[in-house]
Amino acid sequence: MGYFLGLITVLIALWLGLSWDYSLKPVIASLGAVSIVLSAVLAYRFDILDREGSPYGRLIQLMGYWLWLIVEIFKANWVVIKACLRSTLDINPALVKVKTGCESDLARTVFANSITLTPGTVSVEIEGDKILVHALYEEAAGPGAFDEMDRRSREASDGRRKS
Amino acid sequence: MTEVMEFWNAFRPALGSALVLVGAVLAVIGTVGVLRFPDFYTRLHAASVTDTAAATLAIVGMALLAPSLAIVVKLAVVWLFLFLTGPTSSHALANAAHTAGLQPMIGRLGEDDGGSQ
Amino acid sequence: MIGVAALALIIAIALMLVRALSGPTLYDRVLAVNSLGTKIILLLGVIGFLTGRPDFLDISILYALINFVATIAILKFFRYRSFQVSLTRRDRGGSQ
Amino acid sequence: MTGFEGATLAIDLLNITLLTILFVVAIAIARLRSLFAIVMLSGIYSLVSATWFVALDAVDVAFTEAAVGAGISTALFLGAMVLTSRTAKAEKGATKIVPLLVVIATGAMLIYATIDLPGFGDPNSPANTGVGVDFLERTYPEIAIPNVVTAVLASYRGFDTLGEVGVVFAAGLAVTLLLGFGERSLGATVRREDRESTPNKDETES
Repeated sequence: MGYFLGLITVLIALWLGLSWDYSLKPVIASLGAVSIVLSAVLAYRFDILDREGSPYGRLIQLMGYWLWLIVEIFKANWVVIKACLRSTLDINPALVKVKTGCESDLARTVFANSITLTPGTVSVEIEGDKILVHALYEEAAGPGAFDEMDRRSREASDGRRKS
Repeated sequence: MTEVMEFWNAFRPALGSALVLVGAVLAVIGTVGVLRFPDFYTRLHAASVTDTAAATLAIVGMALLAPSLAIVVKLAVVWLFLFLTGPTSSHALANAAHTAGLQPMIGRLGEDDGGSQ
Repeated sequence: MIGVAALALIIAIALMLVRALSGPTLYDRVLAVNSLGTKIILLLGVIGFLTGRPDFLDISILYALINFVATIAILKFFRYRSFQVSLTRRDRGGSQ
Repeated sequence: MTGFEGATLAIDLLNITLLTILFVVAIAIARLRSLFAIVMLSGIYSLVSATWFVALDAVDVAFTEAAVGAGISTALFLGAMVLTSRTAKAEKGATKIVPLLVVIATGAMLIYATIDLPGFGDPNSPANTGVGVDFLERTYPEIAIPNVVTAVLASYRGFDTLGEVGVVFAAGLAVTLLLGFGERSLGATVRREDRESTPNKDETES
């Protein structure tokens, strides 16, 4: 029920933000209400109203993680931009297996997506708790390179109780 | 306080345009990388420059140029969609290529072949 | 300045088109289409500001969604020949 | 209208570049033989033309083009590709020349027709002096929907639109039935997957 309420709140916020219509004229407001209810009912029928489909309970922690991630993304971007602009091609691609301490699917998804979002590393395949990562520079994906990201994504999406 | 606001309002369009321009230039750089890099997986890295830094800078710049809050909200929604869907499609691409048996080039590359082959 | 940004974006689009035209493997082409989509999303926003009517951002939002769905649909299709199969492995049931 | 200095020049350059890109993509589509590349390029084509429509202020057309052209039709083309082969056969002789002549003749006629058109955004053109002004003035008080095109389509000629939607729905249904996105193809996929785990024929194309 909490997930359902979270989804409804976010849908209402999204509708208001996109239409920017607070006058609540009957025609437009009823169309909005119908679309919100329809989306929520569809989400319920698709059976995706769970911790992953509506992870708004941990919104604040995920936001904090996201801020940290953006800084990391810009640092990694600089490396890739330099690699793009160097006059002679100088890259050192590698395939690395990274072990993650994340246990829930949500935390693993956050971790793998963070790897992909950082330029220079792409998560290629996930098997159990191992993630196959393709990296533009082998040094950038060495042992321990993802430890902090792993820890932070685990704490953001699962809390400290599992660590 | 009012001087700060006045300065900010005078400075805002210039800063916004500059950020949009930087974002666009980063998009060009990422594309150059996509053209130069030797195999599919490395090209994926170059393309993600556009998806992350260029998109963020350009959208922040446009938000600074925006005349009303409604547009800032729409820009934020675009940014959120890009950041939620971008890694998923990159991963799906890499995963599909890897499953189909496309082997990445491993080891130090460069010196001899500089162009996109 | 923002006009220059629009032109830079369209140069990026034109260059990416080269990759879409020449890309040796199928995945290069899909990557080119996806990345081109991101640039066009940005370009649509910039055009909106250039013409002084940034309400056109709705198209950017629409395209951000369509770009994602189309990429996933194409990849799914090339793996399974159907749109109705889940992209995840079937032998490993995810822990809920 | 224009928000920034130099915007008209930038938009002119933008229009020219977008049209050039469209031209290049169209030529490439005509020249390529690999059907998958053609499907990808036609997606790019409709995407770029949607951008061009935005630059021309035709936002609703751009909406339709982005949704239908880049989204649905790419999926439908891919579905149709499964039923046929991967590469197109090369045409020979007369079949190469005749379509080119037809296209050139049609294009010449269209260009000839544009000479009669009023200027872009001309306030004295028939479209802007007749019933259009009336709609622009009356729509918002009567229906309270800010977008005039939406109001006309969904309210003033609502039954017409209903009929169109019915036709489109029937067409979509027919295409789905013909291509068999449903149980049939799913069953075939599952059977095929039992035999071989990964498809390996498709990772490279000519």
